[in-house]
Amino acid sequence: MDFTHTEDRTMLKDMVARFIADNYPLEDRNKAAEGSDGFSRDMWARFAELGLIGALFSEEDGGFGGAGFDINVLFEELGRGLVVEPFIASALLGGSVLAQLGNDDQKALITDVVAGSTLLALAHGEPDSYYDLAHVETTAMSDGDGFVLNGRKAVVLNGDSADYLVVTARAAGGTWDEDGISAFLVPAGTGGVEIRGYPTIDGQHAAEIVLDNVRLDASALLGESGKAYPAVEMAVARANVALVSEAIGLMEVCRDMTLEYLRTRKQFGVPIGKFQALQHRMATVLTEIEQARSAAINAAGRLDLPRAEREKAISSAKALAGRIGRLVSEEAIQMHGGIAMTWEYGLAHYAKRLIMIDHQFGDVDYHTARFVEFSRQAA
Amino acid sequence: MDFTHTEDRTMLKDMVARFIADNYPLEDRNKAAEGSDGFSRDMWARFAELGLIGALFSEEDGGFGGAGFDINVLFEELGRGLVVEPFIASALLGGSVLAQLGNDDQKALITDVVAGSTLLALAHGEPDSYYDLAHVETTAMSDGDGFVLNGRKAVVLNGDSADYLVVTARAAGGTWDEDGISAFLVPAGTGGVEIRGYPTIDGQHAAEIVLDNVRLDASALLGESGKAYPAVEMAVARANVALVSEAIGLMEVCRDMTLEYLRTRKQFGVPIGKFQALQHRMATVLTEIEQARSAAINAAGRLDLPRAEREKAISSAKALAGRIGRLVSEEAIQMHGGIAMTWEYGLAHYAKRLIMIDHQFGDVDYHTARFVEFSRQAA
Amino acid sequence: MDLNYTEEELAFRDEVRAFLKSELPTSISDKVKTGKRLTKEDMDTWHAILNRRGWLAESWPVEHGGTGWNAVQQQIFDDETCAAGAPRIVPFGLKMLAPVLMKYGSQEQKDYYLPRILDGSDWWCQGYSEPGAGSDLASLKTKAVRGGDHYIVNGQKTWTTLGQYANKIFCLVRTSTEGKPQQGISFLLIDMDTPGITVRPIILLEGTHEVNEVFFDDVKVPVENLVGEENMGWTYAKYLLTHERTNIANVGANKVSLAHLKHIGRQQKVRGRPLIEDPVFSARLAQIEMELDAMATTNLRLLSSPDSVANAGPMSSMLKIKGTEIRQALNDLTRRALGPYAMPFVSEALDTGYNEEPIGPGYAAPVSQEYFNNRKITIYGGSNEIQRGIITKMMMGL
Amino acid sequence: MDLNYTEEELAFRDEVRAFLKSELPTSISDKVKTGKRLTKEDMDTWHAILNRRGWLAESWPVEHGGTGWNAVQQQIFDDETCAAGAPRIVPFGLKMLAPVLMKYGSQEQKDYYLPRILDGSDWWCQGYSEPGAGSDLASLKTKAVRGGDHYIVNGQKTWTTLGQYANKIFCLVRTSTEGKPQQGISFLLIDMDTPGITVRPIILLEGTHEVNEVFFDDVKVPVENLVGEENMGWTYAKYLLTHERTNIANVGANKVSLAHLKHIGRQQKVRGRPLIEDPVFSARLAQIEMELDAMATTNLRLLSSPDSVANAGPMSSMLKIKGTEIRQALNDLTRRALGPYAMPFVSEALDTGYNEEPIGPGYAAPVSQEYFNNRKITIYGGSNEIQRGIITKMMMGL
Repeated sequence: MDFTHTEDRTMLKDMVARFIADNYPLEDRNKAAEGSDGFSRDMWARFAELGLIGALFSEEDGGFGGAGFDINVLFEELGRGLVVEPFIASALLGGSVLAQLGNDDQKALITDVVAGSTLLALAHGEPDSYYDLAHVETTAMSDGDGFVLNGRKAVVLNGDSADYLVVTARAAGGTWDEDGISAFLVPAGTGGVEIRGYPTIDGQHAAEIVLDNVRLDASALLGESGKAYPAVEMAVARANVALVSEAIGLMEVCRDMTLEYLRTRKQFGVPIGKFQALQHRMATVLTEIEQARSAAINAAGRLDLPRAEREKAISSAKALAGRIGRLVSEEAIQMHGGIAMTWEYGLAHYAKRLIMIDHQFGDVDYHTARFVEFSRQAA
Repeated sequence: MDFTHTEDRTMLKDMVARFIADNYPLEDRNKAAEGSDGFSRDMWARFAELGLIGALFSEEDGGFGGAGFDINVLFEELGRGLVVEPFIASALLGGSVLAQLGNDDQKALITDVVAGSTLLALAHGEPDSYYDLAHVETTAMSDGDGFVLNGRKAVVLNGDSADYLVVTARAAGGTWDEDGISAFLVPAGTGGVEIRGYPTIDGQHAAEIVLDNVRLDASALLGESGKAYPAVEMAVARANVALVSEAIGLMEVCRDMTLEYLRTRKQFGVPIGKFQALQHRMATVLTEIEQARSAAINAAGRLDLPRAEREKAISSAKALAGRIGRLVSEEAIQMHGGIAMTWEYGLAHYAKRLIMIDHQFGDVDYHTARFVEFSRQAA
Repeated sequence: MDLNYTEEELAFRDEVRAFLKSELPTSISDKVKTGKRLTKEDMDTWHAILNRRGWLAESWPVEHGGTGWNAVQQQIFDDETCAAGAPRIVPFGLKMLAPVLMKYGSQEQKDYYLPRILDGSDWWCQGYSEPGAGSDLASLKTKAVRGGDHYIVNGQKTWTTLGQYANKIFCLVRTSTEGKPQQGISFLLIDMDTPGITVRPIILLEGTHEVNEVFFDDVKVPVENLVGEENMGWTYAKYLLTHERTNIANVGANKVSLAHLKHIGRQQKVRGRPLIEDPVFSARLAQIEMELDAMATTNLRLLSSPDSVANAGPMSSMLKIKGTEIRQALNDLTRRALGPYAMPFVSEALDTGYNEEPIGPGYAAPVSQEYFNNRKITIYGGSNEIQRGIITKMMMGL
Repeated sequence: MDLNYTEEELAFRDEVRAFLKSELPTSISDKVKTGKRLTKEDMDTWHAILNRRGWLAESWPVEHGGTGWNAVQQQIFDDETCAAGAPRIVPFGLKMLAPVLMKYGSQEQKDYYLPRILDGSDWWCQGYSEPGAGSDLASLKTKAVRGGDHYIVNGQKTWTTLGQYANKIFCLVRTSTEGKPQQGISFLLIDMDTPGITVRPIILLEGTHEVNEVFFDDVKVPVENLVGEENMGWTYAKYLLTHERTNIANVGANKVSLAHLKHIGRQQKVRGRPLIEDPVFSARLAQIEMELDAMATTNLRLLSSPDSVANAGPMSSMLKIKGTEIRQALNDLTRRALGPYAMPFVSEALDTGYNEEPIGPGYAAPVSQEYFNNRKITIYGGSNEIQRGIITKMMMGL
């Protein structure tokens, strides 16, 4: 066991932290979030130049990182910066599925993804799937050499700006079967693909996607027909490591803003940080953040273990991030009082993102139940 | 709607409060609890004289009360006094089943129960029944004119001092069926009845009872064969009104002792009640006690409504009493610090009883699930 | 004690229901039920309808045009109006200023202002908080200096809810700096049209305009607009804070919110089964319902209690805490019930006249913004921390 | 970062397991596993076995006879000893007095006392708390007055755990009343056999004798028993409080407690099915397990951190809080898992030699008393309130 980061990761962390501190003020972030893509393409290009997208892919896939702790280190800093660029959608969701399932021709695209010139998104969740990863009703029917896709995809992260969609569809099996799910690489402009983008409350973008008799060549299929589920689950596991790590960064900002406010804001003639009730609640907040951080480390460090151990760690981290993210954001707002309720003050943007992380790939209760399920499998 | 007590009940309340304040010091209570019966027979006779047992029976059954609010008012005061005498076992559990199911001959016994000269207990729960009221494995086989009982009864409140046991046993149906349960009036000395009494951690007494080929006359059957469940459920509902009301009294004592301690105990040169963290937690305790009180009122006031409405109110009150009882006792101990951990200081005896109420007839989670079940029935 | 409605109470409930059925415009109640934003006209319309029926001022005494209802009737009215989707009545004039005027105002002030509150001539807003004085109201700095027959007011108020619609504001202002900070505060009524007043919107975290800053720059206020005595404003403000007990727990609104959550729980599916059948979700829902049921009784106990004045302070603080905590628990669980569809936020979808297909289920659009917006309820009106302080201080005598 | 054990760590674990298998008497581990009370002999026996193997002083430096283990090794040892049912080592000499002596004691004190701690010649108890000074240690009143080559000690200590077995006590005493209350405290080592010392049992809420009051009536203590400098005792006591980080979270014990709860959850049946399959129960259990898993990593992070001294204060306070809260949550859920069988309490059933049939399942007897007894863990060793104060003060710089 070893609880220190490698020198490379420490350097990555410092570099990202410095870049964001110097180039990513909250006002610019909010402006980008309100733009038509929901992020800044210019900033995305700069992130790519810095190698941050490549840090999320392994060397054999054309990157120079890609391990759990690479995700962990990078996303803590992205969280501190409240970064809206599509790291998760393009590199971790779309990119991970592509890297796992794609043949050499298909994987050639990763070079452009790492360069930032091509954007991916994973069109997997559906209107009725809630958080259930195996729930796929969209169908993929064989049609000569190719396929025809029909169905709907819901809340597809950055689905409105992707050049390619990685689309899952059922080739066989029942609605909730893990087996029988296929994945396809679909250019966004393909006929029959209707994409309706919209903002989310935390300043991201997502899309509802209708697939209406979408005809695809055989070359669109990623991996074996009906065997895509494990790759999707792994991609989501990686995205969850990113989300829980991002949550740590967000919590740290909420914590620091609140500590600063408690130190400086006066009420009844003294800094409100002198009030013991607030002190004790703040101590709880600080303690819980360390719990969330440890759970994120566990998830990052267990990403390569066998499935049940990996997924237990993922669910544990996501459940804790959900519970503690809510605690931290609600307490930060409450201890600030009214000022935290305003758009201008800034804290709320972190709080909104922190709360919404609970809605990506499963909330506290979902992951608690999932932890129980995998505990049984592991036992 | 009316939220004031009748004059009669206000008088009852005052009278009991005064009697207990004058005659029921904690040391005597603890001494009685450590005695062989787990209570004082002398005190029981005095309670009977005061009419307190009769207050728990309706006029037609030989008492002069028996409504939900009679139970509510009386048990709040019994709770404040940490009274260990067998009101619940004899009057509310055994007594209620007897009053509901007994024929005139059988019900004649109630006069002695009200007079305090005869003690009843309800032998219903079993080693594997957890809190499930319909779980009865003990069997009642017809045997000529009479019956033969076989089985085990668990944690029978005051089962070791009862003159008569009201015993439930299955005449028909499967282990968890409400239908098919019979009730019998069994003198404690009946052959084949083996009673092992023991103390409980909160100073009560209970017993494990083995029924080994217990032969009973036809006259022992209470009501119709296999139809006792509704009467048991009602008796337990009444006992639960008593328990949640007793819990209010217990909480009030914990509250008062803690408020007094916060006012007088000094740390760092000031009364610890000046520490805001403790103030805010105490405010939560006080607020929650009012919630528990309201839930107890709702349970008492809805005791005569149709089953689903009655049981929802009972489960709601019991769940709240469980949750809040734990909060109050744990916070009272924590805010006191070490002194509360001692036998001598007294608080712990209230806390122990308050926590153990959660183990009588269902804890927070059991009653929450039960509330959901009856909500579905009511919908 | 009797928890059942009497015949008279049932008859009253029927009367309220009939009134709502015939008088509450569905154009308004539809908006309320679907979480859309109300316009000023919507609010004015409903105010006028209630006033016409004489049911606007439920907690006022009859002599001032109030209903004279007892606690149970008020709760019935609250339950029924909430369930029917009636808008919340804007409380600043009716429930906050009016009780102060009735107790401390001059006869002229009562005669002039109370009818104007009822008939909607005046839309009042509240000028208590300042940037440096939120929960710590006593440290307020907005100054009123007496000069002949008027005061000159300078300073800034903030968190002025719906101030953009108001033509009047009641303010706490500092008229003296001597003594304790609580002394030297006065209670002034100010016309929003007076020269020197500027209203600036504060945009809240979900992007809405609901509260404002109000700036006072040499604003001239006639001395007859002083309520009660000079430097006694703290007493009047505190009277309101500890004695305004009508529906502080928002029982009716909480009941509707619970019913709505149950509706959503029945619609949302998890692996093909209604979410409401999930044991953990149903347990969470039941916990809130049990708390709410208890709180409703606590509320009626308080309002019916003959010795209520003695208990008003701590008990109404308890109800404020519990009512807001229950509401936030409902908002949180509702948000969570939506799963991924809690994320989309098309703000225009909440405005009158938006006709596009909703993103996800029709009930999804307002849920997350309500969750975030309602973080305010434990902050304003005396934060829950302030309420906890009141409770312990009164109960412990420290 | 690497969360996997190295080959060396795995080999060490095997070594510990083999040692426990051959050396830990089952007569002792059976008692620990079934929650029975240990005798003084049991504790002495295990102490001696560990000392013989050189594994008693895991956190001591090698030069004093410690193991020199790193953080991971200490955690492995903790996990394995707990899992095997080894008794907790009485910490007062080994973990509390020894670090103070090593840092502040004279060479003579180190040479004399440290070996006696290892070989069991001395059983130390702690004389910190007083009736008027619990969490507020600085207000202690027990006085030591210098007279020639000795101090005369008068006063009273309380909450002296296992004082009935001790032959030595280390005490904080007041040697001066000048300056702040923290000044003027000294750290004294006292022989329990000295005339004038009386030990009186305090019976705890479940009826057990575990702590004591210790009275000092003109007790003569040689000046060479003073640790460090006179009036500097507060510094030494604080050093201990904020720097004693070994296993403050009790990770190993918590893991065993969790495993035991799971075992009970599989045995207990609800409507014929194991309780552990109930969705609400299993969710509660999972929540605790997830917290514990995170805390175990927090613990190793702290112990492995090179800048650990800077973080020791707040981080070890966090671990104290979390470790005790997790333990209490386990105790609570275990109690609840028993249903009605949480009530019976036959105290004798926990003593060596009780042979009657248990009431209810065999694992039931100690559960409720452990729940009540462990209310103490958030009170003693610096209450969790004190820990929260430390955390915010250090993090906020206020």
